Amino acid sequence: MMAMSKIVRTVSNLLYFFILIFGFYIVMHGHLTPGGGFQGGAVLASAIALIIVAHGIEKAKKFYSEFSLTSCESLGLVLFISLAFLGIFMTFFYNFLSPGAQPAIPIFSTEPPLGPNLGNLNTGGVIPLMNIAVGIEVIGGLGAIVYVMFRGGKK
Amino acid sequence: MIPECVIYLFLGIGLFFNFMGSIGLMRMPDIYTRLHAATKCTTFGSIFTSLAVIIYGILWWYDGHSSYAPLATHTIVALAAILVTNPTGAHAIARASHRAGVKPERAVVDRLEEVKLP
Amino acid sequence: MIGAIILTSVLAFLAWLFMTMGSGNLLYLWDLKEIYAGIFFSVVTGVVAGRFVKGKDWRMLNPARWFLFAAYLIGPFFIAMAKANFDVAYRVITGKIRPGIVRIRPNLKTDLGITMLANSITLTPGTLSVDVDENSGDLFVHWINVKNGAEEKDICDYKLVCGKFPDWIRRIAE
Amino acid sequence: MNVDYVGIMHVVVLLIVLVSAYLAIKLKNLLSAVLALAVMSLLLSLEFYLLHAPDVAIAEAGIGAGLTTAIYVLAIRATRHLEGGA
Amino acid sequence: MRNAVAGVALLVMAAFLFYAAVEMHSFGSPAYSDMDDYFIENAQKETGANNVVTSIVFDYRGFDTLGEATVLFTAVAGTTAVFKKRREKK
Amino acid sequence: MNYLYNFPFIVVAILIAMGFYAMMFKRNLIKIVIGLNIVESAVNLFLIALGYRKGAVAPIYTNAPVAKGAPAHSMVLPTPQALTLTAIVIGVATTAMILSFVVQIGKHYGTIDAKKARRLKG
Amino acid sequence: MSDMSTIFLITGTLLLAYMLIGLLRLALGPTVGDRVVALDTINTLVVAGMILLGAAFKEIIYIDVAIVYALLSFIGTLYIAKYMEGGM
Repeated sequence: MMAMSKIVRTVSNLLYFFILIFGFYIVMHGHLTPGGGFQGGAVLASAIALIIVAHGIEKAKKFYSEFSLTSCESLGLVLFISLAFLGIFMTFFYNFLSPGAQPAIPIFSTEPPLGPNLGNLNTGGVIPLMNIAVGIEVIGGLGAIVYVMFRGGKK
Repeated sequence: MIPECVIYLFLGIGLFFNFMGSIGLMRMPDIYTRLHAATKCTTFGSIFTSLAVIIYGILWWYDGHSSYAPLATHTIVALAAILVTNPTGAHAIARASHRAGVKPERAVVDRLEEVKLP
Repeated sequence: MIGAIILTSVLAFLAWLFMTMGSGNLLYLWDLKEIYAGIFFSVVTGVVAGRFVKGKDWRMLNPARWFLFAAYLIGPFFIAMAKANFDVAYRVITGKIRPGIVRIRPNLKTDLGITMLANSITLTPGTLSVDVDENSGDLFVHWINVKNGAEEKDICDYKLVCGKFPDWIRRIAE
Repeated sequence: MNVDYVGIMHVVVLLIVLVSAYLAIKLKNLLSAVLALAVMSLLLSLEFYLLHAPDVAIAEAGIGAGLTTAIYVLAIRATRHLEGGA
Repeated sequence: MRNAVAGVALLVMAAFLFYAAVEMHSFGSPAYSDMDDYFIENAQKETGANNVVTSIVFDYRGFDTLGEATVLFTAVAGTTAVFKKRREKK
Repeated sequence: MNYLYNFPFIVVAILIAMGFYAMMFKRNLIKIVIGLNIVESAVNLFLIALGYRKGAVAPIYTNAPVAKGAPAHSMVLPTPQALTLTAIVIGVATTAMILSFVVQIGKHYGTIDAKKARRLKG
Repeated sequence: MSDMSTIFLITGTLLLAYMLIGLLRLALGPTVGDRVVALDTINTLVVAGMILLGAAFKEIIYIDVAIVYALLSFIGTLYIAKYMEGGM
């Protein structure tokens, strides 16, 4: 399995960390700007696909394994379900951190003002945490798809 | 007044070069020359249209809307992404089609044909 | 290894700061929560992506090189790019071409230098980098209008093809 | 003069979507069909953008730009030597 | 023969689709939107998220998202199972 | 009368018809998957176009230029967007699964022509 | 700052019209490489158009879509290029 040319590899190494930090930006700001766990996870999985195609599967095997990607996926799903279970004293999927929740927990529960506000990361109750959980799941899932198809489909 | 004229000028330049890129995509004879036209002209035109938006955003920011700063900064990020990825993509396509056996049309010299690279 | 992780983290944190500019009141630009989140995710990015940055790239942290790079982008590169576009527009309209693939030897050592040169060549007058020899660093350039006499030599003089770019890039990246 | 530019954009974008979907079905070469599908996804994302759905536009962009093309190309690679493959 | 029947079926389906599309309520003015108006007015107060779409995905309709996450998990599990690496003999 | 009258819905109808044509009459299995993908995209477009409101903005309060009183009727409907959002990610995963089945069919039968693979049993 | 949405909208519409030319090359192109070039051109035009539309709608948060496209369209191009050169 050949790697691509030197120019492509260098640009991929440069772009890799930028795509990662941009994906984290999309996941973290999911409740403020367009984005969220699904979109950010897709962007991060594309970063994995970029490394696999630029360096070839032989080198990418050192950095990712099928086990790590699929366990990432399982971890995300488990986190998501347990976040849903944490609100079980009211109902399943109860947003127990939100501004209107009854036993008020003063973290993540600022009520955002109407109008332009970009920096209020600590709003939204459990929504940012669920974004992160779903993001982990989507990274693992889509990354595992590309990894496995790249490794196995050769003939 | 002057900034608006600059914005109009930049939009005009961007439109002209994007048009040239699209026309070159149709008129040129083979894939390498098409890559010349498409990559250079569309990148240059997009730089100018993005510069117009950046100037617009900075003026808006300067007018006191501090939370409108991302219009300029995010456009700069998109512009940097275009500037890095476009020529690299063109290089990848050119290399792949040379390896796939597409000869440059009307070529006077082809040194790459003589040295077989791995 | 540790150095590469720290370098990547710092770069990622700068990118994060640039993207979240205008979100709060710290220095009129940033919000404190954004900075905490940025530090956390920069460290994660550094741990994940650190091994793809080579150790030699430390030299790019020198600010003098950044200023040189900015000067290069605004000065000769932009002028050459403008010229390139008028050149291509002329050739699109008239259809006058004399293409060929020539070999040049810029004598650049680092990967970053070769990459910058290849991308500059792609965006400037009448040239498109097609392939690169991994061992010697030679570039194969598709030239839309081969000058008379340039096609006979085995290795073409790089001054004909891309002007003074290799000298600039040697100063920036090596 | 009061022209509805956004309406014109809707019409042009949807026309390009139609033509590229037609090409994706019509082209014999499977790789070309995948390229046409990528163009369709790209213009569909622009259409979502025009319909004020930036969330969906980002999802379509992130999926359609890289991953869908990658998966199709990998599947074509695995079946190209077969009869009926491209 | 089979192709002809299938073609006629396709044409009939396309005609019905076209008729339905023409007879739809006009583009740009949705007919019933009570639930969405409720979400738009109250989402920011109740959940504290600025993005209404995200608050619907993760709060009001969390069960849907749970189901979709499970479908995603199953699809990935299916793909990895199909391409499972065969154990090589040592 | 708006000249844009229901044009997106008509496009959706044509796209669905084209996708079904590819699924019914093409013989290559990958072409069939492409047809399925087109139908899926058309349904996504239909849902989003259904929730569009003329002259409205996206349902995001960050930077939304709405008056404090009644922001409803000035934002597009959010629920179809929320449905479509997850459907897109699910769509790529299921497409990958179908394509992996196609690859397995090719390995097993030695062809990815639908008719021949149907004839060769076993 | 006067309202400049209209000029941005006009520019975006013209960029869309250029996309039709790229589409013609996508339909005609004799080899796969020509079609990839057309895809690349349409990509760049769409990114430029998205930036212009974000300025025209005065929705700064829309620019994120353009960044995602500018970053990720490269990956699809790389996959197709790698398949074309026979390295896979």
